[in-house]
Amino acid sequence: MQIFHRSTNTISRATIYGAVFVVAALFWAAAEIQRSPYVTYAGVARPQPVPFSHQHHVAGLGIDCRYCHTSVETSSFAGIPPTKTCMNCHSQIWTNAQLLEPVRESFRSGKSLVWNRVNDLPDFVYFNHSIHINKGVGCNTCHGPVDRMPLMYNYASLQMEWCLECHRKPEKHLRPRDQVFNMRYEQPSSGKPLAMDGKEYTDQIALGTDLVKKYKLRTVTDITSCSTCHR
Amino acid sequence: MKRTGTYGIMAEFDSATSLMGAAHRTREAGYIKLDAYSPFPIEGLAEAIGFHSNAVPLVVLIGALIGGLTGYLMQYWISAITYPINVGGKPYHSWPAFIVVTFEMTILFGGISAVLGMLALNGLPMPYHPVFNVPRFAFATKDRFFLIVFSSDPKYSPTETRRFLESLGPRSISEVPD
Amino acid sequence: MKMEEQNGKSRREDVCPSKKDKLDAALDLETARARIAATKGPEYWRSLEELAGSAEFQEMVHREFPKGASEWVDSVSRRGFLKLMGASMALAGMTACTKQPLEPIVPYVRQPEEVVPGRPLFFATAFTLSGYASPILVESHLYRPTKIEGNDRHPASLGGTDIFAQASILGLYDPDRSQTITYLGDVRTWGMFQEAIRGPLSVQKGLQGGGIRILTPTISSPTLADQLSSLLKIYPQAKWHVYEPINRDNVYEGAKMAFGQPLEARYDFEKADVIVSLDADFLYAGFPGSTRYIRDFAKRRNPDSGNMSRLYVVESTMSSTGAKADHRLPLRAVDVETLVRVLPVVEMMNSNPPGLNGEQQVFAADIWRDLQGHHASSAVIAGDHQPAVVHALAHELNQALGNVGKTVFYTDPIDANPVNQAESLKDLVADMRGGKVDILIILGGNPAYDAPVDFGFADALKNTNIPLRVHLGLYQNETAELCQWHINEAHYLEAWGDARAYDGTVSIIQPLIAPLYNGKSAYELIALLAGQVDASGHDLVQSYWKKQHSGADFDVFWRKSLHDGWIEGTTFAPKQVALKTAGLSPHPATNANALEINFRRDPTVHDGQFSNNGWLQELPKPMTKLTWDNPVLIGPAMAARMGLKTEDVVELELNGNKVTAPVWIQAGHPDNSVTVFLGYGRRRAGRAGTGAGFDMYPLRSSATPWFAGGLKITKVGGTYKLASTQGYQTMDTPNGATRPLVRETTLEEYRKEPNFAKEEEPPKELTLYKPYPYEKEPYAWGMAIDLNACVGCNNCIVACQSENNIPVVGKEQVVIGRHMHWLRVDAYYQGDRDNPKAYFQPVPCMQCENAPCEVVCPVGATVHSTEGLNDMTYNRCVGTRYCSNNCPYKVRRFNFLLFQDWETPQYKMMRNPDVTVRSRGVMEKCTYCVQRISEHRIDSEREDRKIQDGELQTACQQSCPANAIIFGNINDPNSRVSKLKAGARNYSLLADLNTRPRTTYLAEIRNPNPELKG
Amino acid sequence: MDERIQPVADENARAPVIEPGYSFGTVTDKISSIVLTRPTSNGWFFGFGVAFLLTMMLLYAIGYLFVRGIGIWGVTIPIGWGFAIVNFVWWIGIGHAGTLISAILLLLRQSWRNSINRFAEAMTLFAVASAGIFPLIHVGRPWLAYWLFPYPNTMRVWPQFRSPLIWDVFAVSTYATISLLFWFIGLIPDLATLRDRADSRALQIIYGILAMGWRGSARHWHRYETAYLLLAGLATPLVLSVHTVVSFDFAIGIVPGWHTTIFPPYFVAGAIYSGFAMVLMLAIPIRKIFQLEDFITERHLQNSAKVMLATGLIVAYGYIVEGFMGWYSGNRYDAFTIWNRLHGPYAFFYYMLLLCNIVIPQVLWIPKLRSSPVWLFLVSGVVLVGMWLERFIIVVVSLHRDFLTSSWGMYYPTRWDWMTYIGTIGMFLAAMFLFVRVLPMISIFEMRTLLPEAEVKE
Repeated sequence: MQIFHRSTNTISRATIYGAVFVVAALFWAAAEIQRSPYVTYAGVARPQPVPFSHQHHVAGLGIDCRYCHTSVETSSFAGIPPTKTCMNCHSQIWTNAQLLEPVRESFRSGKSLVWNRVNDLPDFVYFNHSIHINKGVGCNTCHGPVDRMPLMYNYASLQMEWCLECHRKPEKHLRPRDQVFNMRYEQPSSGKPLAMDGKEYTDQIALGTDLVKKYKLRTVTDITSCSTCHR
Repeated sequence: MKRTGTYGIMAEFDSATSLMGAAHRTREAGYIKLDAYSPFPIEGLAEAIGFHSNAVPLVVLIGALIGGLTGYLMQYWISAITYPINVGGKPYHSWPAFIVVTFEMTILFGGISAVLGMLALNGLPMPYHPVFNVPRFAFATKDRFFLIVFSSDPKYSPTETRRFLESLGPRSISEVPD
Repeated sequence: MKMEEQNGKSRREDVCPSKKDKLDAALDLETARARIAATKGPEYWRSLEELAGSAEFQEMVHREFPKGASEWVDSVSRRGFLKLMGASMALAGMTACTKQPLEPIVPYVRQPEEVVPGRPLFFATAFTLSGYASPILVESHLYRPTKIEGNDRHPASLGGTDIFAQASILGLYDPDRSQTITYLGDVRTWGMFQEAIRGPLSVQKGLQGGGIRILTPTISSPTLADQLSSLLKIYPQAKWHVYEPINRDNVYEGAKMAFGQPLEARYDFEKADVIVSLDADFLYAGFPGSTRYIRDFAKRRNPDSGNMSRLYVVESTMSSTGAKADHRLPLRAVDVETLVRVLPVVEMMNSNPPGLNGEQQVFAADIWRDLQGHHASSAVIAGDHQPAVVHALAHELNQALGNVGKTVFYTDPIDANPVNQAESLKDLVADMRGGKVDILIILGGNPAYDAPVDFGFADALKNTNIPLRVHLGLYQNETAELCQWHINEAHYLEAWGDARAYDGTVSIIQPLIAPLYNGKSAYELIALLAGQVDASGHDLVQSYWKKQHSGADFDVFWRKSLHDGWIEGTTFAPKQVALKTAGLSPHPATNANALEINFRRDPTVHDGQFSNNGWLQELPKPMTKLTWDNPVLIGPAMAARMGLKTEDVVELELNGNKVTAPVWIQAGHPDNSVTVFLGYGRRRAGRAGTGAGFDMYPLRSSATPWFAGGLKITKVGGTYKLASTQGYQTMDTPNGATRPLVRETTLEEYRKEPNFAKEEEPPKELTLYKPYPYEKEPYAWGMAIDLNACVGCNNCIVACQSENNIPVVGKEQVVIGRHMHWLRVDAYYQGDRDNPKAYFQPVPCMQCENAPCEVVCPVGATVHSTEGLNDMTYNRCVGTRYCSNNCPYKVRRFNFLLFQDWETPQYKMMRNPDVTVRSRGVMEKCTYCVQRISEHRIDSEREDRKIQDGELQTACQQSCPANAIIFGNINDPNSRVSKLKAGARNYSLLADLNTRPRTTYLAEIRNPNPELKG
Repeated sequence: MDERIQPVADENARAPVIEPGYSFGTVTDKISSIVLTRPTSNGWFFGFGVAFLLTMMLLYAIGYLFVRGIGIWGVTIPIGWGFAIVNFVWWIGIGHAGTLISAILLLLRQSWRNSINRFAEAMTLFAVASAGIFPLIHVGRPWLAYWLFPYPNTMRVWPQFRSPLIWDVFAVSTYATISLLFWFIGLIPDLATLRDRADSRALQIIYGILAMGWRGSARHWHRYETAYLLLAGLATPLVLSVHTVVSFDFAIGIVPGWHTTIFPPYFVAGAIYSGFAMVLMLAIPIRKIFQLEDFITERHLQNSAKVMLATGLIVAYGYIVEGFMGWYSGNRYDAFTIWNRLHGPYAFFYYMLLLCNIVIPQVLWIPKLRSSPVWLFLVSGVVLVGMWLERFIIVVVSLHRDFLTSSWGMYYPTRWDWMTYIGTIGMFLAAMFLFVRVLPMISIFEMRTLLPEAEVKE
């Protein structure tokens, strides 16, 4: 006897092929979520006690990164400014701006401001600012256009694949040391060549390859060894 | 298959031997579009109804080759190209260590393509099929043997074919509605 | 607080290996202190609901490697807590979510200019044990002391430390430390205490302080001594008593016998060709000057130098010093005197002197012959636990051999008040019972637990109603229990002070951190008694030295002293002393065949003051490799006679007092004698120490503090599980074969066959594939461990534990074999079990070039770095434990349970921020301190230079007093390690497996007396 | 209907593979009725209940393991692997018999396989499932076990293909997949039979879906047989490879007692040995309970017994070679490992192993016992214990005393080890119970081919 209706033939085949696509879709979705800002916070500004604007201070006032991030050239940790640093100016200007009350309060009471960390690596990753600065990695190579950020957010995903991107091809990102803190630095192009050691560079790879030699970068195998970042 | 009222005419036999004979005689009678149903595989029956080509082995071969290749290349790419790491002083391309996975992948892909290939070529799954409209066909999975001449057969005619099949001494004859 | 902290401090940047820091919430001392304040020791373990609410818990759930770590010892609470933690871990897994929670970041308000976040500072200070100062440098991350190193410029350290100094960092952060002042158990303030004693003191004014008694441990601090003496001027009738269970009464009495005055002997083992130790364990931590002695001794043990010294050891129990001896004689403590007395005449004797058998007599004769041959270049050293007369005899011998002034020097005792401590305490108890005491001030120490049993000190404290009993201490211990007032003492890393090293040199003790619990130091308490209310430790110490060093340049002097870690010109000059040649009356002899019991300080918890230090509790004792316990040691012969097996429980009875404890059969222990260790069986130590081991003080009387005859020992049946980290202590396998793990020979043989240690290593060409070209790399790290220099002091283990955030797992885990030490020191006994040869072999990760562990890791969590390091990536490890199975050296350690403490705020502050804190289910192992390597590599690259040889030291190497561990770049042919590896003695462990270890050993060479036919 | 009773002509007078007196109809009815009869017997419910409870115990043990960590087991340093791996190897080994019977014997045209291959394959599947649990839960961080599979990830890191554990992952998952397909393909025609026999609509639909509309067309049968044969051809090297790979887990290691080239053959032999033991332990009660003595005849028991005897001897040879090599290699570590097995703290288990695996099974030389269900059942039980002990000796006793005497240790399983082990046995049985209830435990269509009337007479 006939148990099934004619249509079941189509249905059954559809389900079988469908299943394949559904599973594939699920995997794709999972991968996307892992890389999405939801997980990485990339591009997401975080709540802060004071809405500090890098745009205003860096682009507007032209303050150098190192004025606040003092240890970036000498230490693993770039350092975030003590309240004192803010008060250097704000004891003079905007002295009664409501926005800055937490800062003044902290200075009065001696209780630290508690910020939310923006570029936050997992605790099993050991990153060292000083060596990256020293090898010619620009601030905005990783931190992005900080001078265009009214509120600070992390520019990159800070995931391992992102780190490896540069550790495997450093020449694609290096710049001369004197350009490291230049927020508006552009990679050399035929339109905008860059001169270094009496040589004209019109493309990044050429420049990068020379910088790799000049700054004595360790080999790619060296800087992709696990213990370079994990201990 | 063009839609006529009937799908074909089916004759029921009660032994493999008689089905076999019937199949041969039907072919000799010049029918080409026919099929036989049995509760277990009968050697030679397929040939008897004029079925020769069988693509399954080829499918399996291709599947197995793809599997093996995928297996080895994946390992080579991972260990020697995308992230070469010194593991216990072994070379990046440690081919002897890659053999096992290559082998397993060959088998896996081969096996899967054997099954899927067979089902696909058989047009399965096909829960609905006209022959099921014949109540007695339920015995095709027990102890009865069936021979069907499709209405799509050029020599097919409701009366002629029926008469011919009756001449084969079947247990019963039934028209299979489409 | 951060400001006032650095006041008057000076740092040691120049020796500072640069360090990286991750600024996190736990770094904010304020927060931490607030957290601590909120949590009381016993009820510290918070309920699940509470914890689940807390931010940390949420963090943990989401975080794969939560912050915080520590050891865990209180099994009960651990169980509860682990379940909870496990749950969170599992949860973290289910979601497999690596999303980071918002993490606060807390800047200074005003950043001290000397601070560079991410780079540690190093401060010089000193750790004291029984008054003797070990000069140290303390690594400080944003004013959190995290690691102790030796003070490489101080003559008493030369960079080395001892286990007690190393472990003291854990003591600082011990959550069980007494955290407040109490009166009859209720919380009080310093102010209230000041109030409380004002009245009684003014009363005492009238009595000239007749009722004031001050009991202190040995004090070498010039400042404190000065304070006390001026206090005694204010109260002329007051008395200052001194007592410590591990005291040097015998030393001083012996000196009095010999020279009529209390003196200390100092030795120069670098100049000594022949050393005779009369039961002196001078190569182990706790022996005054041991750190320096080890260095000097090791220098002369290099067979290639051509003038290797020879060590004779006569000892009453197996010690690490005995293990290094060229000739060792196990001898009951009581017979040592006889042996010394007969030395000069032994060759003329034709019959055995009483107490010595033929073999022992021959041994004596050999010693004497050898000593005769080395006039003015030998040294005879007597152990602190040998009676005074033995010390006197030793002095006589050294005099006769012309060693004085050459290898032996006499100086004033560093003890500011070198009275006979037993007598001193006895008087005090007499006064207490006589009702003469109105105010009893106990400055540290724990007499209620460790006073001689016959004094009944605890009983006196309890039952004679002394109106005012004050106890100052780090813990609410057995003594605090019996005093109305307890004042929580400031840890030495929290307070100002000063102390003398074994050579008299004074070190200023400067605090590394403001007192976590607002503890008070002895200085401040004494100052209060002397009427200086609220005098700060800093001012007290400084003003004293102002007196010593008046002058305009005081600030310079002060800063320099702090910076260097010692005060110029305070070293004791050797004294010219005349020997009183009066015949020395023999020590009252116990009957020769009576069963002897020896009382020794425990190798790791000392007299009991370190009972609650998990690192020391779990540190394997050098000879038994036992942790967490103190069994009775007996010799194999005696064990056989009595039918005793290790772990059998026995009852010890000594003049009426009884103690039951398990036995441990110790190869090399003298027959007819047992050894017990003090310092265990604490009732109020804390979650680590309480209840561990067995209290032996009840057997110890003032008459026989170190050894006694007439012990009765009976088997009471039953057994007691002991936790040894080394199950099998010989290289002989039960099937009669021997494995060449420690390669050893005599100096003579070595000269004949220098390459004896080189096992047939498979040739490098013997391979199917091209080996990795390490020689092309700028660096290839390697290590050489000199088995001749190593004296098994275990210092490296603690240093490693401290540097690498290694947890403590607790006894029941050690029993199953789950201890976590990355670096272990194997002890092997070979030959005659009654007097075996003993060897030490430190075993870190071998960093094999053909690492068997790496090949089998399915996820590549352990792979090779280009510099030849066997990297271990904890966060990639899934925990198959295959690597450990396949590691022939078994140096890998696995977090079977959650061994780390994520919660205790104190421990968060202690952690080394440069090393990942490992979670449950993760494999871990020695990495040659890869964090230090990267820091140095980065610094050197920034300065565009190569890492200099010797600039980069692993933690174990840095703290090794013997310089037995040498680490460096083997690609540089001139590095020390390359030179050593090129030497004849160099061999690799299990070389036949072709693992090509980067860590290799220098074979051990003994220097027995060629004439000696024994 | 009238049935022409005639005895099956059996080539050389051995016991028949199917007793005389059966027709297509009776065979079909007898086997399918086992599945289709309602209501289900209380005996079944009781047996399934017990097995189910054990499965719950397994879940509890695993749950607690995830909460507390691997430390609740007896594993330690140096014995990093304990019960988990022992059980894993044991179960995987048992699985092998199924594939062997259905694939290898098919290739060898052993018609007698037709009546036992179905539930032997089911047994394989369930054994592999039980085995598969252990590698997953024995890792320190089971929630990360998926890192063993190569999948693109944000860390850009991949598995390490030199590790035998990765080989395991591929071998075992391939094995599981292929066994499942093979089993299912074999089921399709019988599912069709059930579809057409089932009286309730629900069953018709369920079996109908599973049968995929099988209608026994000659064309289909033709392709079907080719595919089935090819699958068998692929499964044969596969089954040999699987236990070879499992043996690599040890052979690749340098631990004395592991590092030996004889492992692959002697692991495979051992696997088949224990596999057939399990088949018999299942077949004997089943044929009794469901009165299938006519289909699973003395012949089947005899043949299985002979296979066990043969593989048992191969295993014995393996032990001998191990001992000989230990001595002959002159390697001090290997020599000691052998000594340690014979005299060490675990010597008792080694002697038990010799007794169970070598001495006792020799009774199978006696034809009488070989055909006695009771004896076979007992001997099979003994062999299963013996093979478990063999893995225990290999894993634990090799590890507990390796190179450095200083790091020797002892292994003591905890109650959690036992609960997990027994739990998997429960899970295995529960699955078996369900199987015999809802699926034909004997391949109906293959039984039909054994009947005399199946022969086409020209």
